[in-house]
Amino acid sequence: MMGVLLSVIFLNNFGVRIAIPLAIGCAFGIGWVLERGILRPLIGQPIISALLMTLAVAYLLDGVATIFWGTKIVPYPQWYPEQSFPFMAIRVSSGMVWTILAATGIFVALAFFYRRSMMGKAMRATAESHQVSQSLGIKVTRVFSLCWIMAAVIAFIMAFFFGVHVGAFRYLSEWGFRAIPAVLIGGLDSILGALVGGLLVGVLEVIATAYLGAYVGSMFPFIILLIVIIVRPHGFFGQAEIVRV
Amino acid sequence: MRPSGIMDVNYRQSAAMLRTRSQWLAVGILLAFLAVAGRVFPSEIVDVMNMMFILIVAAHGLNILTGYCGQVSVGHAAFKGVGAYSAAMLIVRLGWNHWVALPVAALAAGGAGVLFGLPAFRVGGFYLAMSTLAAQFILTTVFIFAMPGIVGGISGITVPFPAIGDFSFRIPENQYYLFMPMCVVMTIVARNIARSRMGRAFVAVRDNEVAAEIMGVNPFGYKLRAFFIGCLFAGVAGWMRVVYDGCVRPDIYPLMASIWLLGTIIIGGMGTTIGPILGVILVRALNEMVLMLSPLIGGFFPIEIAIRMGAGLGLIAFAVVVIVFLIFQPRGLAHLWEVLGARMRHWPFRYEPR
Amino acid sequence: MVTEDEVQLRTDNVCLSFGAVKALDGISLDVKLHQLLAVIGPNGAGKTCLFNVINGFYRPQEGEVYFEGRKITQLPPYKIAELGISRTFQAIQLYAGLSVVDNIMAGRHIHLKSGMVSGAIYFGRAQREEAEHRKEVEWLIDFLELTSVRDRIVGSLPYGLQKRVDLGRALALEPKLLLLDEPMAGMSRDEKEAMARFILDVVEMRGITVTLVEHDMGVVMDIADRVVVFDYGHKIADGLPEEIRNNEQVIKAYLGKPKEA
Amino acid sequence: MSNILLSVNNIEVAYHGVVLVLRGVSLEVPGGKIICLLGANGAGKTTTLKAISGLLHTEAGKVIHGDIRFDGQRLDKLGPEAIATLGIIQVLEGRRVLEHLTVEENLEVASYIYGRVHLQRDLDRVYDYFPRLKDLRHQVSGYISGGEQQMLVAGRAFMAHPKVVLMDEPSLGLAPLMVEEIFEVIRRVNSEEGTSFLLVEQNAMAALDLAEYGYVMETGRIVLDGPVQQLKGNEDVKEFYLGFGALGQRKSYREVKHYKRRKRWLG
Repeated sequence: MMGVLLSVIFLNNFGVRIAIPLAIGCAFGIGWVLERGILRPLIGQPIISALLMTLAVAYLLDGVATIFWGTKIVPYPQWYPEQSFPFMAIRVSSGMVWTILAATGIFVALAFFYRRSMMGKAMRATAESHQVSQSLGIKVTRVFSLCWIMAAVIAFIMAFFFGVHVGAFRYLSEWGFRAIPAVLIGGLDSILGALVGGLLVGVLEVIATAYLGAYVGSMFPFIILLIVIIVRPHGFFGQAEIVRV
Repeated sequence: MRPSGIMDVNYRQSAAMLRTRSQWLAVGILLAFLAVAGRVFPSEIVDVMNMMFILIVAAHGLNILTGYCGQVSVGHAAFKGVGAYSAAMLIVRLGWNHWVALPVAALAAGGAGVLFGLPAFRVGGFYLAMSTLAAQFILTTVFIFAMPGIVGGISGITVPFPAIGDFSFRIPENQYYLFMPMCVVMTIVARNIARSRMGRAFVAVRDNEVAAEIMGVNPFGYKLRAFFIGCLFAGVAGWMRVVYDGCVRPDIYPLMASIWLLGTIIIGGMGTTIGPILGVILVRALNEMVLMLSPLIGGFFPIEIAIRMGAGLGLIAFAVVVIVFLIFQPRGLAHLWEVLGARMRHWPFRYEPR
Repeated sequence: MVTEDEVQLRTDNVCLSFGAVKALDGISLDVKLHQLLAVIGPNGAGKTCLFNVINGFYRPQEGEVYFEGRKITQLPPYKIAELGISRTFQAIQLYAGLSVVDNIMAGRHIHLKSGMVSGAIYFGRAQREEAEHRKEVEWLIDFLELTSVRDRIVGSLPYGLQKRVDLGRALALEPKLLLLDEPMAGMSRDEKEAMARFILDVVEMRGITVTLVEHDMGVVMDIADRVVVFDYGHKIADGLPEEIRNNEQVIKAYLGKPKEA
Repeated sequence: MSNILLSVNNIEVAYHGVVLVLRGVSLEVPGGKIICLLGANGAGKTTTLKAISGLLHTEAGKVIHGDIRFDGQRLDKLGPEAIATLGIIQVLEGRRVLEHLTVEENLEVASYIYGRVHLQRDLDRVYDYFPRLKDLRHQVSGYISGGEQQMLVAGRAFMAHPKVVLMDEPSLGLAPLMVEEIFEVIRRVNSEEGTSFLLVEQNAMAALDLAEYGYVMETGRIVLDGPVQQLKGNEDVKEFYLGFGALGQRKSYREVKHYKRRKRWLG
């Protein structure tokens, strides 16, 4: 949400070439500040604290946005040339193509990062146990900063694409929650899972809207989510929890 | 540890809620205060207190589910909504009496809770929380879109105020004498559940499911029970909210309200009976303060920003309080209170004797 | 010598595998009433796995478990607990945030009867019941010499005492069969002595059958009536402590060369 | 003792600012030596290790008095990562493997400090100490047996080329043969690489055989210290940690029972 709003400002004022690096820089800053100031003290606390903390941060930003932008929709500038290509039976807009390309790029980069790089491994280690990671000299704080910065930057990048489709408005933070079914369906810790889950949810939502009406369509991802949680709790690609007694 | 000089002579006594004479006295004074408060304070303050009573009942429910049984729910407002909508539909569409609608509405909410608690059979923790998130989105969608002729659609249903004889629960001063006793009763019920067999089983499931199982506690069964009871409380709160507003509308029960409740019990202290009460009072009072102050602050800004100041600052204040508590006092006000007590007991020594 | 009705628990050709790894490979074992049976073997030999099969955490792919003549292989853990099998864990599984009294009280769960409604009202029956069970709990606290820490939060107690609380909670269930998974691990000699004393008292005074997994050979050889040895999911020996001590195969797989202190 | 690498000077540690766990603990670890720390549960041994490694910070514990020095540098103000980078690695109690990572990934993560330049060489070194780990290297570490996990956490510590290893209960829950193997590796690493060890252990017999110097802790204090030969001869150590009776005979757990039972009747 912040991403979309800020990128609107940058786009309106500076144009694409400056706006993109500027927004990414801002994301970097915001991610870093959030981690530093707010999430770092939570190291070693249960996951629920972190969950609630992020929600609180979301509402904090929401509050700021409410004050400065109100609840109206800010139109988003069209920053890439609008064309459309025929693809099989349908026409695909260039925005779609750009979005898909960017998303795929991010996925590949992430997958490589987690499996191969030292930092990626350190990040996975940190996810399992803060204490063990610290005992091995991994700077948990740095890992956290990086996580948040990455998350913020990716969110900002996607905001550039997303904004064009729906415009910029305050309730965008609710859209963040819509990502949750996608991620869970794919499996929480799987990059491929997120990709597949995202596509699946998107496609099914569109189909459900078309055949069953907007009413069913809008809650369809959550219905799928419920089913997946019951049938295959860790998603299609997620790791099962290891329980030893 | 408890102060020396207080001896329990039997087990019943050591399990009692109130142990000392001063505790009895304090409760007496509190009850007396509550009894007259509805007539003493100005209408606006009584109105705020009414809202607090409703929220406390809902928070007790969430506390049983999340605080005691450890099942995080981010859809509690929606369950409250189920109670509210059931009550409204029973009263308006079927012409039921308010008082008969109360238990039915509560059961309906409890039932909805059990339904969305079913994934507990396979999952727990974060995944179950997501199932309640799904409940939040699905239920609010249902409130808005499903059969507008009956459920009321976006504009909701207007519900008449209940009355006993000539005593109508229309104005805050009268509502107070309905909500206050309900809140007190529900608090006692919550406390009793917490300290009885079931409460212990909840805590057993929360703290260690494996251990719970080997002691003969069926984790799935108790999670469902927690969902049922927690949402039952939400249903009661929903009924109260219908009486308070004289209507139901879908926008009264958004995701924000669910998260607000969760934040409240964290601030108050999860897994304690006093926690939800302290949390609601603190957060609600803070909200009123912000509402009072925001015109002042808004004066420094241009008008189009100033008019949104109240809503925005309310969000910011709540978020900041939650953040501050998570960082500095993750166990909430209730724990702060205990630490203070412990400090006083071994004063002037700095540390507990070992 | 041993008649059939003295067998309290029987596992019949239990096989359990995780993927390609065979954790238990045809384990048949009789646990006799009022006996103190020790199960020993290298790490990963399947001792804990067997416990997990007995109390229902794992379902074996093959074979059955009988308790007092009744088949319990398919029952969920909480049902098995109700039948009278309780256990402790290698890694302590206590309620860290609760007091010692509350932890042990939690073990009384299956003996408490009050339902949802009477619990909510908390008057009369629920209250009386509460008091009765507290009496049992206090007896256990006294027996395990936990009196001085009864109101302490369990998480703040030293490990040795936590193990004792764990035992107390398992006993609060009033089990007929008690499974102890490494009750002595991480204890000093002094604490081990206390623990050994409690375990022997449990067998002799309360007539509870005890099966334990333990690595401290000193303890096992001194207190066990019978020793069973596992290796790679097989039972490689079964007999009196003296026989096991001198069993070539056991020495090779587990004990190492005998070293006198 | 000369050549003191690590010294703990009269530290006090409190949790949450209210519970005082250590009340004046001093000990020294000379370079290249194995030191053991004995004591009953709750005596504060693990807390001492965590105070040194800095991991206390994440558990709301704090050194409120005294200091800890490593090569003359003060440690008690540093964070756990910085201390680990200096070459002090703690092996936490209870086989804390990174469950979802494979065995080899567990080891690779530990090379974070030392860098990946010599990664393969370091891996081979650990596999040489624990040949079993080499066979298991592509297994997910959450599924290997307890003994193998203990090998893994020990091997993981060696990946970082530590100067001092703080080893917390390496023999906990291990079969006798496995205990011997782990202790043998500690001995090898000590003699081949000159790594110092501060060993917390309940298996007093094995620990005293391995170490050169020992400390005994009771309720947050050091109550006894000396070269191991001297400790082995001490009557109290014999009685409470090694299990010898008054007559110098090994006590049986069965007899202990009756003796204590009578004591309870009388008391």
